[in-house]
Formats: sequence, structure tokens, C-alpha cells
Amino acid sequence: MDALLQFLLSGVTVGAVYALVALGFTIIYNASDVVNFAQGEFVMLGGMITVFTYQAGLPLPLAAVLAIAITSLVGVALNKLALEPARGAPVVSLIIITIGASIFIRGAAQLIFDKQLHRFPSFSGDQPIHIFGATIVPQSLWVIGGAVLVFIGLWLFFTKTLTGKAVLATANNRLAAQLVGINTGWVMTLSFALSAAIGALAGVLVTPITLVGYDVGVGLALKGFAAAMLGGMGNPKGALVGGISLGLLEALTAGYLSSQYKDAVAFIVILAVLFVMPQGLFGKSTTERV
Amino acid sequence: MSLLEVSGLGIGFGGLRAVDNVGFSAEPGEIVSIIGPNGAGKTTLFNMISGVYLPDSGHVRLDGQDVTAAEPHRLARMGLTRTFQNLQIFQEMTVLENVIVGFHQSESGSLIADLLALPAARRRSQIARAQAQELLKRVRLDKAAEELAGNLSYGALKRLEIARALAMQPRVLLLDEPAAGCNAVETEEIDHLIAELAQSGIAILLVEHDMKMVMRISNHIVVLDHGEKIAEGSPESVSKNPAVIAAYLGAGDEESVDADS
Amino acid sequence: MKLSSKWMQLAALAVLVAVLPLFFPSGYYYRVGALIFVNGLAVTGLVILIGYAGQISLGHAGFAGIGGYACALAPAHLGLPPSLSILLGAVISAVLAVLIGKPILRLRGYYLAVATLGFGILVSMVLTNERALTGGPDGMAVQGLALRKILRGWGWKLSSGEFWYILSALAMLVGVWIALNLFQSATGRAMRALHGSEVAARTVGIDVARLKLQAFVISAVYASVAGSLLALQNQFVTPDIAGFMHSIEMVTMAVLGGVGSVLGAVTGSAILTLLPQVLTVFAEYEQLVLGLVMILVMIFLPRGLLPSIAAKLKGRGE
Amino acid sequence: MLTVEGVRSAYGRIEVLHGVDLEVRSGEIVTVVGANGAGKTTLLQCLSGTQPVSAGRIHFRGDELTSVPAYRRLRRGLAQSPEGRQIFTNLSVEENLRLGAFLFTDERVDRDMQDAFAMFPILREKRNLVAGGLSGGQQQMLAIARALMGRPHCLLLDEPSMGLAPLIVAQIFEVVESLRARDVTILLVEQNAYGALKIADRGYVMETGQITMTGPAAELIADPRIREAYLGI
Amino acid sequence: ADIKLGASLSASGPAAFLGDPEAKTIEMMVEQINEAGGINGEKIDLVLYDDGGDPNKARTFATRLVEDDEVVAIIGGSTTGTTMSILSVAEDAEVPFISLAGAIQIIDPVHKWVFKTPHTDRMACEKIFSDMQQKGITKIGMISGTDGFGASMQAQCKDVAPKYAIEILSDETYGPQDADMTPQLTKIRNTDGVQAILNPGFGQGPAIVTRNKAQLGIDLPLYESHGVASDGFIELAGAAAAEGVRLPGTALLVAAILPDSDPQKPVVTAYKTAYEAKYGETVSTFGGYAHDAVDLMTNAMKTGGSDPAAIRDALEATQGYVGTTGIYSFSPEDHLGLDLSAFKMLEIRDGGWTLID
Ligand SMILES: Nc1ncnc2c1ncn2[C@@H]1O[C@H](COP(=O)(O)OP(=O)(O)OP(=O)(O)O)[C@@H](O)[C@H]1O
Ligand SMILES: Nc1ncnc2c1ncn2[C@@H]1O[C@H](COP(=O)(O)OP(=O)(O)OP(=O)(O)O)[C@@H](O)[C@H]1O
Ligand SMILES: [Mg+2]
Ligand SMILES: [Mg+2]
Repeated sequence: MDALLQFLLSGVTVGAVYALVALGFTIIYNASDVVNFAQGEFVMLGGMITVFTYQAGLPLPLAAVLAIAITSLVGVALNKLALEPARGAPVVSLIIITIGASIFIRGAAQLIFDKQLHRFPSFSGDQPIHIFGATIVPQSLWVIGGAVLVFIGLWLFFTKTLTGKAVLATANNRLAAQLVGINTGWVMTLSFALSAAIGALAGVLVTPITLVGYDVGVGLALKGFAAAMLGGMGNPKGALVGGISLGLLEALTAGYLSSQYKDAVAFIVILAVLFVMPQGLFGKSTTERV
Repeated sequence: MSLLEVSGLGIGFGGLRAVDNVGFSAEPGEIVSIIGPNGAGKTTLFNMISGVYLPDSGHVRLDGQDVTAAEPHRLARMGLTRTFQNLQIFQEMTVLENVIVGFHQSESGSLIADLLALPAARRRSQIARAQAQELLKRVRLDKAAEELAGNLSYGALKRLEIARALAMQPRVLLLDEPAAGCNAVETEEIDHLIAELAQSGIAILLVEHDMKMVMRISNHIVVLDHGEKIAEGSPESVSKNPAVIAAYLGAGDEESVDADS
Repeated sequence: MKLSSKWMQLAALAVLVAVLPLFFPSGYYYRVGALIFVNGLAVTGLVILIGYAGQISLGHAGFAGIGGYACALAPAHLGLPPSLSILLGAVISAVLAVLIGKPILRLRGYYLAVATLGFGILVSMVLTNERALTGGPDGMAVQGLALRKILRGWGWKLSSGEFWYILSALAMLVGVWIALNLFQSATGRAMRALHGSEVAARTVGIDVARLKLQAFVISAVYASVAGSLLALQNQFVTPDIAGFMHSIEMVTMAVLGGVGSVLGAVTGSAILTLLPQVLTVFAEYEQLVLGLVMILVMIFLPRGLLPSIAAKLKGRGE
Repeated sequence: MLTVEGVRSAYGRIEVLHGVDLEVRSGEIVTVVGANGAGKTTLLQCLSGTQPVSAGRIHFRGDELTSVPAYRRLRRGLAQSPEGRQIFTNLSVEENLRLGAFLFTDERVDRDMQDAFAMFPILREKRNLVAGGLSGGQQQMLAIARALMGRPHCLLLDEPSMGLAPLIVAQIFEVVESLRARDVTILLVEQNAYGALKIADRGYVMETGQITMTGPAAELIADPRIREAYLGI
Repeated sequence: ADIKLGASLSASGPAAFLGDPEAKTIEMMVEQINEAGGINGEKIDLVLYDDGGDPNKARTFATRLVEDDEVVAIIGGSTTGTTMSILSVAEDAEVPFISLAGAIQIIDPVHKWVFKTPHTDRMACEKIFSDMQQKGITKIGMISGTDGFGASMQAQCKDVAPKYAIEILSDETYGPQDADMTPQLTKIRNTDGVQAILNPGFGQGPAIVTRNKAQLGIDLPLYESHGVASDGFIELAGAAAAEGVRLPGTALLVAAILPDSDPQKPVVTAYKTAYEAKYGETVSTFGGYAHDAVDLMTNAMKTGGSDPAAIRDALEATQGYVGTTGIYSFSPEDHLGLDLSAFKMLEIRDGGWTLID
């Protein structure tokens, strides 16, 4: 029994990490239909910049804020320098640009920082919290809380604000968006800034648990992408639920079946879900009248 | 036994009954028009007949055979095809290629033959190409044959769709607003084309808001409103039907009559 | 695609392949050439799937893995000669492609991407975890191809580099020839049509599901054969061959070169195979430059190298 | 209000507008008629800024508009209901309309929306449904209504009657006339040339990228060449 | 003429952990040698490629080294996969090759031109198991990374365990980028009779395992592998969580506390000082492998000059070379030349290393 609880706690912790990454995907996707494969790099930058500014003597909160701010700028630069000049290119080409950007950022990070793994102290210490015989570290609560807050923020943004609608409109039909007076260039800039900020925030929150190195981005992006697809791309609810489910699946498989094939089981479940719901758990099917 | 027989067809989206219990039939060479206000369910009816949507009630019979749940490509192979209200063009292919695709059934052989470019496959392709060129002439797009289809204007694309559908040598052809985006003169050309096709024995289902055209060429008219059939009959009877006038035609029809004079 | 006829393209490619060795200063260049051709073969398969049929796959390295390991395992466990192992790998890949393609090809866009990604990861996971059979992450040795010895017996003494250069070039040329045939055929046209509009394709009698499956299977066989050739050439194979990064690399090659164009695929493979070799002079900056090149190509030639240049020549802008 | 001088435009290297001159005065309804592929849509796109102009100039309410980005043109009072409707298919009908008034946050937005619903009651019925599910004609209504939500001084309509039932077509033409009463200037591209010319003050005829004829609408209707080529009479 | 030495290492990519310090070490040492006048008056010309851990690339670079750069010897192959890809190229071209990877299959069976400097994973397992044996541990749970390093060691440990009468009751794994291993550890904890936990792996995995074990309050001895033998590990895992962790390490790690009588002391101290001064980061065992490889190779070049065959022969004749990893004596039957004594059992106490034996 306490084992089950431990598996669940582990699953939720890991799931929250995935959810944070998946949430980062949503904005850029919603604004441009592009899955930004450099999203994992934003997470990495969030962690790495915090590590290095913290080591340089900045207080941790300040280091974290600085990391988020700098990463947002990187996101904006990515949009301005790489994606905007390619406007009008097919979506696959844009995706390749984000893959190129991911390689570029990784290459830059290994030059600017180093190739070592790093970590900074947990925000509220490492004393585990005991719950009915299972344990969870306080940092997990930060991660889970962060994921939930980002989710609520995004959900409000997309359902309640005109700017959020403008973002959706831009992806849906860029030409029409311009015709109604939306500055689509600005929407893209905003989206990249926000996505990057969410990514960096994820990096700041998870580094005490997962550690950070210049190349952690790829793995995180992959899991985050899978989580987002499980939940339904573009929907914050999907990102949250998809992330947590993926984490739980892995933890339960590792606990009860085989740790060796836990990723396999996770992917098989994703395939099974997509088989029944081709748009993921919460994805809306687009209605295209003929 | 009619060539095409539709009975009790219906479908719903959420709470809305988009089409409900609609039936009619079409014979070779007949032009059956389906008219009705926007959102009456005409396109949805076409979608069900052509297999794009699966109806939740009713039947479609082709030559007496029940084809209600048949997939579009099966129906196409049986000789039923259509054009679209919202253009469905192969944008990245040339205008000519768009039409050649219409010859798919007669052109395609075994996969191996295609992969190895065996003479049989090449021969079939050449025939298809030549025939496609003929068809393009017929819709006056032969000059644009090598253009990318995506570069054509709206009206030209409408005609391209018709050519593509004709390539299949259908027995039943569903045309969804073929004259939309065409001016009076262009509409008349399409008008003639449709009449010609009917004469050659094709059964034509036509959805069109251009009443001049509908009244001129239809043999039979089915009127839908809110998914239901509210009237049916010859052009004259339908155009005088008060329910149809109220729901669809309106009284202000003199303008087009005026233009006729 | 319109620049020249099928035979012109093939001839140009063949001449290039035949003439290049005249300028090779050392045997190493044969190795690079052979890699370009093997990659070109795999990517040509992807052109059929992505460029013609418009279906994405982020898991094609899985098929390369199957092809590669077939050549490692079949000779060791079944006593099959390597040449037949290539065939066996292709058959297994094709069967697997049918089995998984049926359910997942109903998915669209990113959902298809994640499903294929899952497939690729499953394959690489099995190769990694079934250590007893596959040697795990450390990989396993692959028996060489007997053909070279046979040729030597006929008095044709080829170095390993030359041998693989020729063999890979032939394989690629055949692959390109088939892909070009397909492009102009009814099947290929139908694939491109479903790319444009599935509904319209269906209403002209195209069995969309079947056609997608055909594209998937054909491209899987391409990847499998390429994987086999790679394993045989390297005489060693590790699960990296089936890894996610390899899948991404193949798609990147296809898109960089121009995903609708077969010659583009070869160009893309050439670029992405050569770049790391050229960039060794930058050592530290290799990743940086690689990423930058990818971005710049896509910005200035958004439809990929060949098609964009062809379009520019023809005068129709983007 | 709107003057177009020598506008040229091309797709790639192929020029499709070869120097178009056109003028729309304040409060006027002006219509452009022409065959398929004449360049009418391209011209409207040049005006709304979604198609680059390679030569010539566009002035709107005294300002040069030629290099103003598309999204800024609505701010200046120029709205378009484009060819192919271009609605936001993934958003609800109401969201589409709300986005039409993206520039505004005052109470008038609500009033305008009610006006739109009054004009096309079907849109009210479908307000919470995804716009992509609408029928062709309903989408057309939405596109027009959305353009009106932007409170334009000048409205560019590209074949507004396309795909609409006769009753609605008549209604659209009435709306256009009523807009004039509300001081909205209209540039109308129509295949229903007869209907368009009937309500228009002036008309232009466009052939292969050039204006070939212009004059008061009544004169054009009476012109035998036009009657034969565009009205089919 | 200069003597051309080639290297293909995983300086980036998933195995950068290994390749990065190796590349840095080789560059530093070649510089040192050249500054000191080279070998027999001839400078060493180092050609170093980064294969990113990709075996396919490694083979291409190996081909390039022998065919294009015409090197007389190769060092490299940070991982077993890359090593095996380079191996047949070196054999074909008849160029001596020292690998820096762990697997036993590299030198068993012996390949004429192939040597290696790291101990095998099997030796690490044996070292650990003999320590367990001394402490009376017979039943253990194992949790390994699925990367090449972890998986290879996992297999070797399972293979050699019976020899030390050790029973592996629970055999768990984790992926190289996993963030939480509490499910696996919970399973091990709940397995009856487990007396100790063994964690073959490198990178972030072992640090997380160590933290998770502390989080769960599992009170069993934890054995890590030589893959984490660096100060960085203690920092990442946290001194508190890492307290009491044992692992087999090399002399390099405990340079400061080695007795002066230890023959390795001067070697490891010199290397550690030079490396840390030059790169500002702590040395790792892996850099040590590269250090020994360069030393062995250049020593052989002193007799062999730039003739590959002569270098190989000299290499095989090496006896009693004192390196950072251990004391090497090669023979035609043994191309590793290390024995178990090269490993020292270390324990983390108060955030630092202590020697157990
Ligand atoms: N896929 C769908 N999802 C939701 N609603 C739909 C869908 N398809 C059709 N409808 C609804 O069904 C009704 C009928 O639509 P349909 O397109 O058949 O009308 P129509 O008669 O063709 O109209 P028009 O003349 O405007 O083209 C409309 O109210 C439409 O909103
Ligand atoms: N995207 C494009 N790329 C290339 N050429 C194009 C493109 N769009 C239109 N054209 C060409 O420009 C010319 C003018 O087209 P336009 O759409 O402006 O005509 P139109 O007058 O609106 O016709 P319609 O009445 O059919 O809508 C046509 O010859 C068309 O083929
Ligand atoms: Mg309709
Ligand atoms: Mg137009």
C-alpha cells in the first residue's frame, strides 16, 4: 500500500516536470502550429543560467528571475532572427528551424557554460515529507505547484483574454488575423517570450530534482512532446493531464511491471489512446467543411 | 429501380438535426437540383451520398445496391463522384496533374509496375495524360495546364474541379455550387456543360443558389429547409410553391427576371 | 522536379557518382561518399512518405535498426548469408510497417509524428534492452559481405572503401530510379494528391488508407535496406542506428534538400553528412555552425535546397 | 477617400495587375466587375495589404497607405471581407465576431455584435459553435459580419453574395445600401454584376489586370458590351 | 617529421561525460610533450575528432585518421560502441589503437592492434563484490542505468556475482535522463533479504539514485560504480545523501590522501595539478584513462618512432608502467595489463573520499 502511494507520488513529481515542459509547447503551437523543438533548450537555459549566476554570488531568487528574463529574450531572438525571416515557409521547414535552433543553443551553452552537470539547492530544503509511509521532497511540491499555476494562467489566458484569442487566431488564419487588426508579428514575439519563460521557469523548478547540464533539453523536450500529444496539443488542460498521466504511467510501470520497459509501456499507452482518440485526450478535432 | 435512390437519409451534429429523413431518386440523364436556404443541409446531404459522412439513418442505393456505408473511393469506383463547395484542389500539383488524378481508376495498375515503370504503366499514364488535356480544353483551362493549381483564380478552380470529376467518367455526378464565383456569362457556360453531360446519360445532382440556372436546367427540384424536405417537383411547381418562396426564393426575384429580359 | 526528365536526373547523378572519385585525394573520401549514398537511399524513402504522401515519420530509424540488426543477427543465429539478411530485414520491416501502419496512419500531423516516434523508440529500446540477443547498448559485430571476396576472385581488387562506395552508389541509384518512376506513375500521383486533399482524393476513387500504407511500407523498406548496408559496411551495429536522433537526422536531410524532390533528398544527405566532416576545423563550434546552417538554409530556401532554387530559376516566387 | 494610382502587383515574376487606377469617394458604393482571373481579388488584397504592391500608390483618407502593414490598415478604417471567407475555423462564431472588433474594448462592441446577430439571426443561433462547422453560406455571413465589427470607414467586399441563398443575397445588397447611410464607403467586387451595379454609384470593369471601362453604374448597366460580356443579356 | 597521433572521442553528445575530460587531457598532454621537446626531438601532431558518441561517425573519423591524416596511432573510442567501430578500421589499416572504453570484449579475444587503458567493468564488479563479501553481504538489489556504461556493467556484475556467492534479488534499471528513481528503490526496499544496493551507471542517474535513497530513508549500504568517481558526484548527490557510499575508484581520486610510499602518488598528483590548473575543473577517472593512454603510446613511440608496427610492438612490451589508473604490464595475451589492485575501494565520509583498504 505504501509502495503504491510512493509510486503515485513519484509519478506526480515526474509528471509535473513533463507537464511544465508540455505547457511550454502550447503557446507557440497555438500561435503558429509549430511544435518548437527548442523548447527543451529553454528549460536547460533556465536551469543553467540560474546555476551560473547563483554560483557567481547572486541570491537564488534573483538568479532565477534573471534566468527567466534572459531565456525569454533568447526566445524572442529565436523568433525574430530565425522564424520571422522564414515566414511563409511550410510548417516542416519551420520545425527544422527549431531543431536547428535547438542544436545551436546547445552548442552555445556548452561553450558559454560547460559540459558538467549542475544543481542548486532545493528551495525549501531536502527534508522529505512523510505521507502514510511514503515520502516526497519539498521541491516536488514546488514543481507540482508550478505546473498547476502555469496551467491556470494559460487556461485563463486562452479562454478569458482577447490577447489569448488573438494568439489562437494567428495560428488558425494568419491572413485573417491581420485583417482584423492583429499585429501577428507581435503575437509571435509575445508567444515566444511566454513559451521561453515557462520553459525557463520549469528549468528553475526542476533543476534541484533532475539536475541540469547543457544537453538535458532533448530528453525533456521529447517527453514533454509526448505528454502534450497524449493530452491533445495546444490545450493547457491536455498538457497538464498528459504530463501527469505520463509520469504516473512510468512510475507505476517501473513499480509493478518492469523498469526496463517503462518508457515502452508509456508509449504503447499513448499509441492506444491515440488509436481511440486521434486528437489526444482533450484535443479538439478541427472541423474542415468541404 | 433508379440509378440513384436516396431514402430517409439523416444525420445530426450535436443537438442539430442537419438532415432529416430526406429521400429522392435520380435517373440517367436527369438533372436533380437540391435547393434551400443556407444551412438547410444540402452540402451535408451530398457528404452523406458521396460517403464523406456516415448517415445515422436512411439508405443510399446505387443501381439498387445498398451503398450507404461505402467509403468515397468505393463509390467513386462505382461511378459516383462530386465537386466541392469549399474547393478541394491538389494545390501543389499542376492543373493537368489535377485532372490526371481524376483518371486514377483507369490509369492505375499494379504497384510493382508503377515502381519499375513497366511499359504497361507508362502506356496507361500517357493515355490518361492525353485524355486529361482534352478535358482541360472542354473547361477552357488548357492554357493553364502546366500552372500550379494553387495559382489559379477562384472561378478557374471551380472549373478545374469539374474537369477532375469528369475524368472519372461518372454515372452520377454531384455538383456543389459549380457556378459560385462565376459571372452571368461564365455561369451560362457551366450551364451548357452540365446540360451536355446530362444528355450523355450522366445523372446529375446539383446544388446551386443561382435560381436562373437551376430553373433553366433542372428536371426535378428538391427543396430542403432545416434539414427537411419541404417541397419537390418540377421547376415550375417549385417556384410557385409558397413555402419555398417564403423560406428561400423570396419575393424579390424580379431582379433576375429583369436581367433576363 | 520539373527541371528535367527522369533520365536526365538519373544520368546527372550517375555521372557525378562516377566522376567524383577522380578527385579523391585519399581512401577516406570513399567512406564519406558511401555514407552519403546510404543516407541518400534512406532519405529517398522518406521523400516518398513525406514529400509524396504528406505523412510524417519520426521513427524511421527504427526500420534502419531492423535492417541493420537483421544483418547482424541472421548470419549469427540463422546462418543466413549477409546478402539474404538484407532481404530478410526488408521483409520484416515491411511486415512491421503494415502492422503498425494500419492503426497509426489514421492519425494526422503531429499525432502521427508522436506515434511513429513511439515506434522508433520501442525498436531502439528492444535493441538496447535485449542484451542477450543484441549485445545491448555496446552493439554487436556484423559479418562482412562475401561479395567483395568474390569480386577479388574475379580479379577485381577493390579496397573496402571503394567497394562500399560502388555498392552504396548502385543501391542509391536504384532507389532513386524507383522513386522517380513512382513520382510519374498513377500511384505516385495519387500519393501527392492525397497530400493535397484527402477528401478529394477519395472522391476520385483513391483508396487513401491503402495508399498511405503503401508509402509507409515502401519507405520502411528503403530505410531497412539503408540500415543493412550501413551495418555491413561498418561491420558493427549499435542501437544508435535506431535512435531518435537518427530519425530526426533523416527527416532533416529530407527537408533541407527539399522534401518533395528525390534529388533534393540526395543533396540533403550530402550536406548533412559532409557538414560534420567539414566542421571538424571548428571543433568547439561544430554544433553552433551546424545549427546555424540548418536555420539559414530554411530561411533562404524554405522549400529545401533544390525545389527553392528551381522555383527561383523558374521565376515563381514563394 | 480611397485612390489607387498605377498599382502593379505580381506573384513571383508574373505580374497580374498592370497599373490599376481607381478612385472611391467618400460615401460612395463603387463596384468592380470582371471575368475569372481578371485580378479583382488581387486588387483588393493590395488594398488590404495582404498582397505586395510592386509599383504605384494607394492613398486612403489623405494618407499614403502603400507601405502600411496589413494589420494597421483596419486602424485607419479600412476593412475587408476576403475571398474564401477566411474565418477562424477553430474558434466559435462569437469569438470570430469579437476578434473582428479586436481593436476595441468599449461597450459598443457588444452593441455591434447584437447588430450583427440581428442582421444574420443564424449566427446568433450558432454563436457558441465552432465556425468551421458552419455551412458555406453561413461562413460567408460571418465573414461579412466580422468585417463590420471593425467599424470601418471603408469596406472592401470580395464577392459577398457568393454561396448565399437568393433571399440573403437580396439582404446583403440591402445591407450594403444601409451602410452607405451610416457613412461607410464601399468597394464591392461582385460576380453578380447586375445586382452590384444596381446599387452602386459607379463601376469599373477589369480585364486581365487593367481597368478597361469606368463610369456611373447606370451607364454601365446600359452599355451593350457590358450587358453581353458580364450580364449575360 | 612530426609524429601524427590520431584521436576520435565523444567530446560532445550523451557520452561527453567521458569524452570531454579525455579530449582535454590528450590536448594538454600533447602540448606538454611538445613543449618539452617532443619525442626523440620530433613533435607530436595531434589530430582530434569529436564523434559525439555516434559509432557510425567514429568509424568515419577512424577511416579519416588512417586514410587521410595518415596517423601512426589512434587513441579513442570513449564508449564501447565507438571503440568497436574504430577497432576493425585500426585492424585493417594495421595501426595501433588504445581504447578508452570499459567493455571486456574490446581486448577479449585479443586483437593484435588494439589495447585499452580502463579496467573492465567486470573488474569493477569484482572489486565491489569482494568488498561486500568482506562485510558479509550476500544478497543485493541492483539498479542500473540503461546507457552503455550502466548496461554493460550490469551484465558483467550479474555474470560474476556467483563467483563471490552474491545473489542479485532485484534487478532494476532507469533511463539516462530519468528524474526520479523512487519506484525502483521502493521495489528494492520491499524485496525481502536485500542487504545492499549496487548502482552501476554514470551521469545524473547515480546522483538521483543516491538522493532518492536518502529521501526514502533506505538504510542499506549503497555501492556506486567507478563511473561516478569524481568530486562532482558528491556535490550533485549532496554530502548528506552521499555519506557512506562506497565505490571502486582509482588513485587519482584520492591523490591527496595516498601514502607517500604509493608509487602512483607522483603520477596522479602531477596530472591532477596540471589538469585542474589548466581547465579549472576537477579531474575525473576518465581523463585519467586518456592520460595513461597518451603516456603509454608516446612511450612506445620513443622506441617505435613513427612506424605503426614498431609502436605496437613496443606497446605490447610495456612492463610496469605506472599510470593514474594503475600499473600496466601488457603481454601478447593481455592487452589491458591491469589487475584488481588498480582499483581502490573508496568511501564518502563528511563530503570527501576516504580509502578503505
Ligand atoms: N461537421 C459539422 N459540424 C457541425 N455542424 C455541421 C457540420 N456539417 C454541417 N453542419 C451543420 O449542418 C447544417 C447544414 O449545413 P450544410 O453545409 O449542409 O448547409 P448547406 O445547405 O450546404 O448550406 P449552404 O447553402 O450555405 O452551403 C448547418 O447548420 C451546419 O452548421
Ligand atoms: N497565389 C497565386 N500565385 C500565382 N498566381 C496567382 C495567385 N493567385 C492568383 N493568381 C493569378 O492572378 C490572376 C488574377 O487572379 P485573381 O484571383 O485576382 O482574379 P479574380 O479577378 O479575383 O478572379 P475570380 O473572379 O475567379 O475570383 C489570375 O491569372 C491567377 O491565375
Ligand atoms: Mg453547402
Ligand atoms: Mg477573386
